[in-house]
Amino acid sequence: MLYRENGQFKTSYRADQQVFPITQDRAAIGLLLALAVFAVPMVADEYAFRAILIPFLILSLAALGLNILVGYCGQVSLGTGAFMAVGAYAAYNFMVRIEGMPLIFALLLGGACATLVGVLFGIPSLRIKGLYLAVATLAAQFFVDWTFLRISWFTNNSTSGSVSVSDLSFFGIPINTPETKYLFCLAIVVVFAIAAKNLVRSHIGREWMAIRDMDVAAAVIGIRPVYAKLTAFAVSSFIVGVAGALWAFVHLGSWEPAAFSIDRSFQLLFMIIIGGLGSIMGSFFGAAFIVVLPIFLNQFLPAAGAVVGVDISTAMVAHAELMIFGGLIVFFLIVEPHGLARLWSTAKEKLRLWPFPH
Amino acid sequence: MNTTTTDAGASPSTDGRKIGDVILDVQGISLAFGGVKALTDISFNVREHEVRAIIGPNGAGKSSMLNCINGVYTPQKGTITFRGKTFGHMNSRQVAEMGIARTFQNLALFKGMNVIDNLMSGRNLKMKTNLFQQAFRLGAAQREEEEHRAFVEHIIDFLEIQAYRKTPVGRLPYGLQKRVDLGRALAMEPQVLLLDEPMAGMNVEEKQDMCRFVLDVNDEFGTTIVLIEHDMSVVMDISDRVVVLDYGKKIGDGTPDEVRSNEDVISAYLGTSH
Amino acid sequence: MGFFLETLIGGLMTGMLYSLVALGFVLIFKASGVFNFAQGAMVLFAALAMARFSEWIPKWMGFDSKVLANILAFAVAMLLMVAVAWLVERLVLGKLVNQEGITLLMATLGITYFLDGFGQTLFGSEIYKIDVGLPKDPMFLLEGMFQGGILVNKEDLYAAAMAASLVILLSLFFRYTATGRALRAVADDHQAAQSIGIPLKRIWVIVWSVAGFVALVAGVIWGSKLGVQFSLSLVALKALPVVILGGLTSVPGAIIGGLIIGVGEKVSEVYLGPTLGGGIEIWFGYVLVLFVLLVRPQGLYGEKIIDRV
Amino acid sequence: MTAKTSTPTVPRAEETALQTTFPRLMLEHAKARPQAPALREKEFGIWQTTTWRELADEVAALACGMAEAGLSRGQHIVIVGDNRPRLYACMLAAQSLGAIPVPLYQDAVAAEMVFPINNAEVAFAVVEDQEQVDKLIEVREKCPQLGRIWFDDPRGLRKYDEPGLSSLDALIEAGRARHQREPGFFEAAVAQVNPDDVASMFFTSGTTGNPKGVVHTHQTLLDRARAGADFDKLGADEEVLAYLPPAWIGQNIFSYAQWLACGYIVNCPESAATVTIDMKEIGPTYYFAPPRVFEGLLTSVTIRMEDAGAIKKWLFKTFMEVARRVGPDRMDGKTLSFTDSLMWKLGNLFIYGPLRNTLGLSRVRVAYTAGEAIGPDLFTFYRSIGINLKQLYGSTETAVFVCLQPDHEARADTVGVPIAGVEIKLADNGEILVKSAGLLKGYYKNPEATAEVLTPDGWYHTGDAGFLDSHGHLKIIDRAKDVGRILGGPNDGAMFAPKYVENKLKFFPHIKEAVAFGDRREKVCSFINIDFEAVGNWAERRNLPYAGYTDLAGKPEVLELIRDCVEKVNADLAQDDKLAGSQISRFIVLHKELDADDGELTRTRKVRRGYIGDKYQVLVDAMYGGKAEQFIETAVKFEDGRSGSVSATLKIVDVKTFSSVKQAA
Repeated sequence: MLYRENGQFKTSYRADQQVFPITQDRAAIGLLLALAVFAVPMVADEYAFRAILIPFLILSLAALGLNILVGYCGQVSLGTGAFMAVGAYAAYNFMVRIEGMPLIFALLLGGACATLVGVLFGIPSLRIKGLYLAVATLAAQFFVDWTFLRISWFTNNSTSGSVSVSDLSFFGIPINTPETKYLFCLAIVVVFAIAAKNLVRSHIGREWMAIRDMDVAAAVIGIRPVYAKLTAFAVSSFIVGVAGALWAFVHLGSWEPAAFSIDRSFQLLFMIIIGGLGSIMGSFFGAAFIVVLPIFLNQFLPAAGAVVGVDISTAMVAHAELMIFGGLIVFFLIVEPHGLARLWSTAKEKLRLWPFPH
Repeated sequence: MNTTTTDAGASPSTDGRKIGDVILDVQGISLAFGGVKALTDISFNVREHEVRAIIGPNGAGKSSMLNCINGVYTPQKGTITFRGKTFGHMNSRQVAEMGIARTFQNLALFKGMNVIDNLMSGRNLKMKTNLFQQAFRLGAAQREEEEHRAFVEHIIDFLEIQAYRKTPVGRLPYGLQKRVDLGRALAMEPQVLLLDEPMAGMNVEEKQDMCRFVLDVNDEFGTTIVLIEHDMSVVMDISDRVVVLDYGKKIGDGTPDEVRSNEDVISAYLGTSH
Repeated sequence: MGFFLETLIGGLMTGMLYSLVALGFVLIFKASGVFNFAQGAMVLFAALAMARFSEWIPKWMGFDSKVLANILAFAVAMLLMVAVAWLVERLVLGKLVNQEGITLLMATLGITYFLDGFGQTLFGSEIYKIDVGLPKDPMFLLEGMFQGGILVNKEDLYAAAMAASLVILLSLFFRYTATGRALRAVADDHQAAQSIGIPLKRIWVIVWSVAGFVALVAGVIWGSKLGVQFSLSLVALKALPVVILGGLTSVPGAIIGGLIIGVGEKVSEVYLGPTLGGGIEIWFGYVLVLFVLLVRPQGLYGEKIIDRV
Repeated sequence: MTAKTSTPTVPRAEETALQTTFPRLMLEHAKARPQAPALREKEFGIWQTTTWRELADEVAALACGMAEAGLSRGQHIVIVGDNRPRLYACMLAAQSLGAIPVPLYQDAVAAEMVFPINNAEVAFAVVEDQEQVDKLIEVREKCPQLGRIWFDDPRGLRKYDEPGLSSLDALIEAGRARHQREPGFFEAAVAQVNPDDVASMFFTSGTTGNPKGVVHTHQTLLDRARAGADFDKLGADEEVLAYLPPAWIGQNIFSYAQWLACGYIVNCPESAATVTIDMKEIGPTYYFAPPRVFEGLLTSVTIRMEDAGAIKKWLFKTFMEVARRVGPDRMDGKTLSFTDSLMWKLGNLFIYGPLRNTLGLSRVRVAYTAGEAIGPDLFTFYRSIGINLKQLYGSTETAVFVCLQPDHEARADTVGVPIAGVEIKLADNGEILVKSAGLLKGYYKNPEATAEVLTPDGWYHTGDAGFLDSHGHLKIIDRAKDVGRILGGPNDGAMFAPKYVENKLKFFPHIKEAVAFGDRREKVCSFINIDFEAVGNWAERRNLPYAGYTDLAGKPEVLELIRDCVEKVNADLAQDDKLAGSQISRFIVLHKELDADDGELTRTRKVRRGYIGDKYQVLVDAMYGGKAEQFIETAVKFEDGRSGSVSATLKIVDVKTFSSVKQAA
């Protein structure tokens, strides 16, 4: 309906291969970014930053990473939390052990370490598939949890087992206010999102999807499963690792292994299922959805309860949350396995064809 | 790539190109799954530029034969010689690198991708840029994408599927999916093309089209073609030499006419319903 | 030596319980190709039901016979589990027929969350007791052989015994009853099973009910051991490696796997724990499985997978 | 004959500036803006652009090559194929040498090509692809002089060893060599071509007998092209989609003559299958289509809307209402009431805009329909959704542009005012006579035919009957020769305008073709072809089962549907006492679609009334014989060239007629 595509013809492959070939889409995305950078900081209050925006951004990043592995390469991982943890603790160690280590490098190095661990635990994927692999990745989860819990070297021998970082700065710009934190995360997320998009639309991305869709055929046209799968694990864990480091450094400030428990892994998995497997945008949808829903429920349920004269305890809200999540997962798997992203793109198609149905 | 072709209807496939020496030689291949014998001591060869058919009733082991040649299965016995190099077993990657491509009997397209990307994936061996370049679409990566896109577009033109370029392959009718499958193989610029029942499940027109494309490929790019069919009639028209398998054994080998008059073959075929 | 035997036996006993939960997985996977992550949630749910009803029923009906209360509670809980089985088939599996294993796995993750939430909404989220009168006092074996003998927890012994007998019962059920054979047929080939007139949907409900039963028993045992609380659902996470180790589709596999891991983690905990800083059992099973899989991708007793093209 | 009416000659601007030729224009563009795109063709997934510079070079090479091959001044060269940049280049090349390109219809069967080729002693041909090559080879023994055939797309031709057959690539190569040797040759050749030299020849598919070659000079074509361009202020930035057969002068004017006159951009679709997609991508600013194309579009719109959801349907209905009410006024530049204009703006947001976008008409500034009369509903539909659709009047012989509708003055029933450089007068039999600088030089090697249409004092007989209305707009009734008289019966001596009647019938979406009989008979009867797509959908919506065309056409429900249409037409005809006598009293819905391959239609899909009358004599007799039904068996040619026969027993339907308003009053 809003689309006016006449005259938007492409005279070069470069133009035809852009991420957003349609002018209106480019405009929309540009506008969105502008809002995120300029408008949001003006309107958002501290709570919005701490409770919604920053978690949303960081978890989007993690989901993005996981989506590359699960959604694009078809290798299910239940150990995402572990890779986040590795990113976080590695970054932490670089910070505390190396004098004057700049934040950004610490984050990237954290990601690098996560990559190593990710590839290590990805090796089984060369031999084992599907369910077996899923369980194998749990090994990463529990082993890593245990490591950071029990091996005090990683926590810099902190007695409490919890570690913390303070006075972060990005090339001299202090990152201490919610606003700066938000912008810092935003910047990183945007960069990674672009990079990820480029990867999945380049030949490596096609190799991943080929492995996902039909691994035998992929092998026959010369794709090496080893390479495809391990790169997927590497890229995925790198992004997830950086996200983990951000989560710890920027969002939490001080944390312990529980912050990256198996529940986190599941949460991220849900994000990409609800958001959309094999879709960059879906990762953001999913994250937004799962970050906002609990907050919404916490506000809404008690209110609703009050209306019908039942007082609803926080515990009940928590349980309701579990049930709703569970229900939604099943719902999406049955009704729209490609998640919100697919709904979005169908809606978009409809708009382009409007007023025609098809 | 040069997209000029000849019309199969107008001229038999043999003129215009000359059949060369043996390019692929299969010796004493035996394959078994657990106890089940799929292939027993199969030997035959393929000459450069020829159209070589492997026929036989369903379950005769045709597909298994193909899977041995392109490294999906590892035969227990026997060797495969390609361009003078002899292998007991190769992995699919090596086979692909040596220039052997194939299509699949029951479609093995990448459902999640559109036609262009399916064909592009056939170019992966030729794409060289590294992760980093791709992540940031640095000049090289961008250029690579464009070059290979151009190549792929020629195949799209050759197979006359312009109208479906950006359609997810899942949404295409069966006949077109088969074409895309062929296209993906062509994108590899193969020297030998293995076709696993390219006409299976097609209606008459689709079969004719497919025949034309197969012959065009063989004719235009001099691609050697090994194709499996259980539908005799099709094979006899388009192939130069035919191997006949039955229950994993070779029961005939020769020109279509020789094979047609071969007692075992006849009985094998009368024995099965077609 | 005595001490080692103690740990060994302790291990075997926990192992037996693992096998019990693992059995739940295997049953469902065989029959419906679903890797039922929700098994743990079912254990928790069943245990909660058992615990609460055994409190409530006497109150409602005004008697105080513990045994009767337990029996009734068990019956009610069992009914609940059947209901759950039926709903799962109706609302989830029935709608996901012929989907990939991974999708089904994720679906059961959804079910897990739902059951956890639902169970705690119905029955509350404190710690509850189940008392089926398992003796808590320890006993000593082979006092003649070792001085001081081997200390064994009676409760564990009974528990293990129950588990073992259940395991045997189920394998018999599979081998000798019509339903059992039907289940096996379904496991081997859905289409075929359907074509020879086996009603898939009913089979699935049955299997899930059986799994529910197993969960209930496991819940009762673990519950009476550790008390019924949310953490109970984590038993599933313990059983996962067992299943994989055993090879997903094999009942004996589940049992052997359970014993191996049970023993393995106890022994390693006791002998390596101190040096590594303890808590090894959290990951022992998984890491073990990881290595086994590298050698046998299909697990100890699973069938070999061949890709056909 | 004496002139009834006559419009004064409008003095024309830049008379002298027009003294040029196509090749010269091309060179001017190439000099003035070498990098500007001249042509685009969608190939290999993107719009491959040819700039004026590149075009000029290619033409130079081609011209030199053709000269090498012996093509010389005054010779003819046939061009057969779809709209392809290189074929356009070939026309320019030929014209640069003073030779005459003769475009032929690419969908014509081989036999149809024999006459033109021999008639113009054609020795050279440029064709698009294997399909056309095969046809020419087929006709070769009938046309021995056809020495050289060049093809654009080599696919499938590699192994042909036909004497004189070679690819355009080869030709260009040869040409480049020649160009190297004699750099001056090309410019010199171009310089020698005069505006009054013959530029092209178009064979008109006459409704009877052999086609006639209409001879046009650079001057005639360019004069009209420019006049048309001035009238609608076409500039160099127009985008045009070339999708109609180049052999048809309409297409030739819009994507060749005016292209060079204005220097705008012509875009060639990727393939017939992708035209709609390509149209949507390009979004032409200057669009031309015969009514049947607009009709097709509208039908597809209605059909696609059928499956739309309730809300969309409602929006569509409501806003199309609004459009019908206020759209035309808006287009005619009248000021709308505030609410009306607001409603229209809303509609534009929700329906019209998106509709234009999906049809690929968002950017259209000027759209023409011509070739045949357009239905009022059809015409208003497009104008009401904000597309500046206008009618034009003209023919091959007049180089198209005779009358055009000025913006804001478009009517469905007139064809506009005579444009610059056109004089019009009416003969006493009502035939329209035209004089303009764009008239044909004559029919090739056919003086008597020429004499029939061209008077010594330079008036051209259009063969159309009509008159100028009070606003000075020309109104066409029918072909002059077809205008007949009713003989006997109540309306004895009344005027019978079959085409007028047929068109009124065809304006109904359910009726595809109609053939009316009645000249020198006591009443009017008619054959009708249903529109399979439209009626088929109509039937499905009433879940009325049918097995194929013939069955559907025979359904009583369908006959009822058609009867209603016919009655409406009668009621309408009764309004005009001149035409009241042409009301239809009986009709037959034919069992097969009238088809060009069966010779029932011309290549431009005009009905061959005479031929049909003979072919279906039995039916005609049955209708006038007062029978209730009639059995018939007809031979048909199928798409794939096989031939078979269809037979059916056709009901003859009687229709109510109305007494003329005048008589009633």
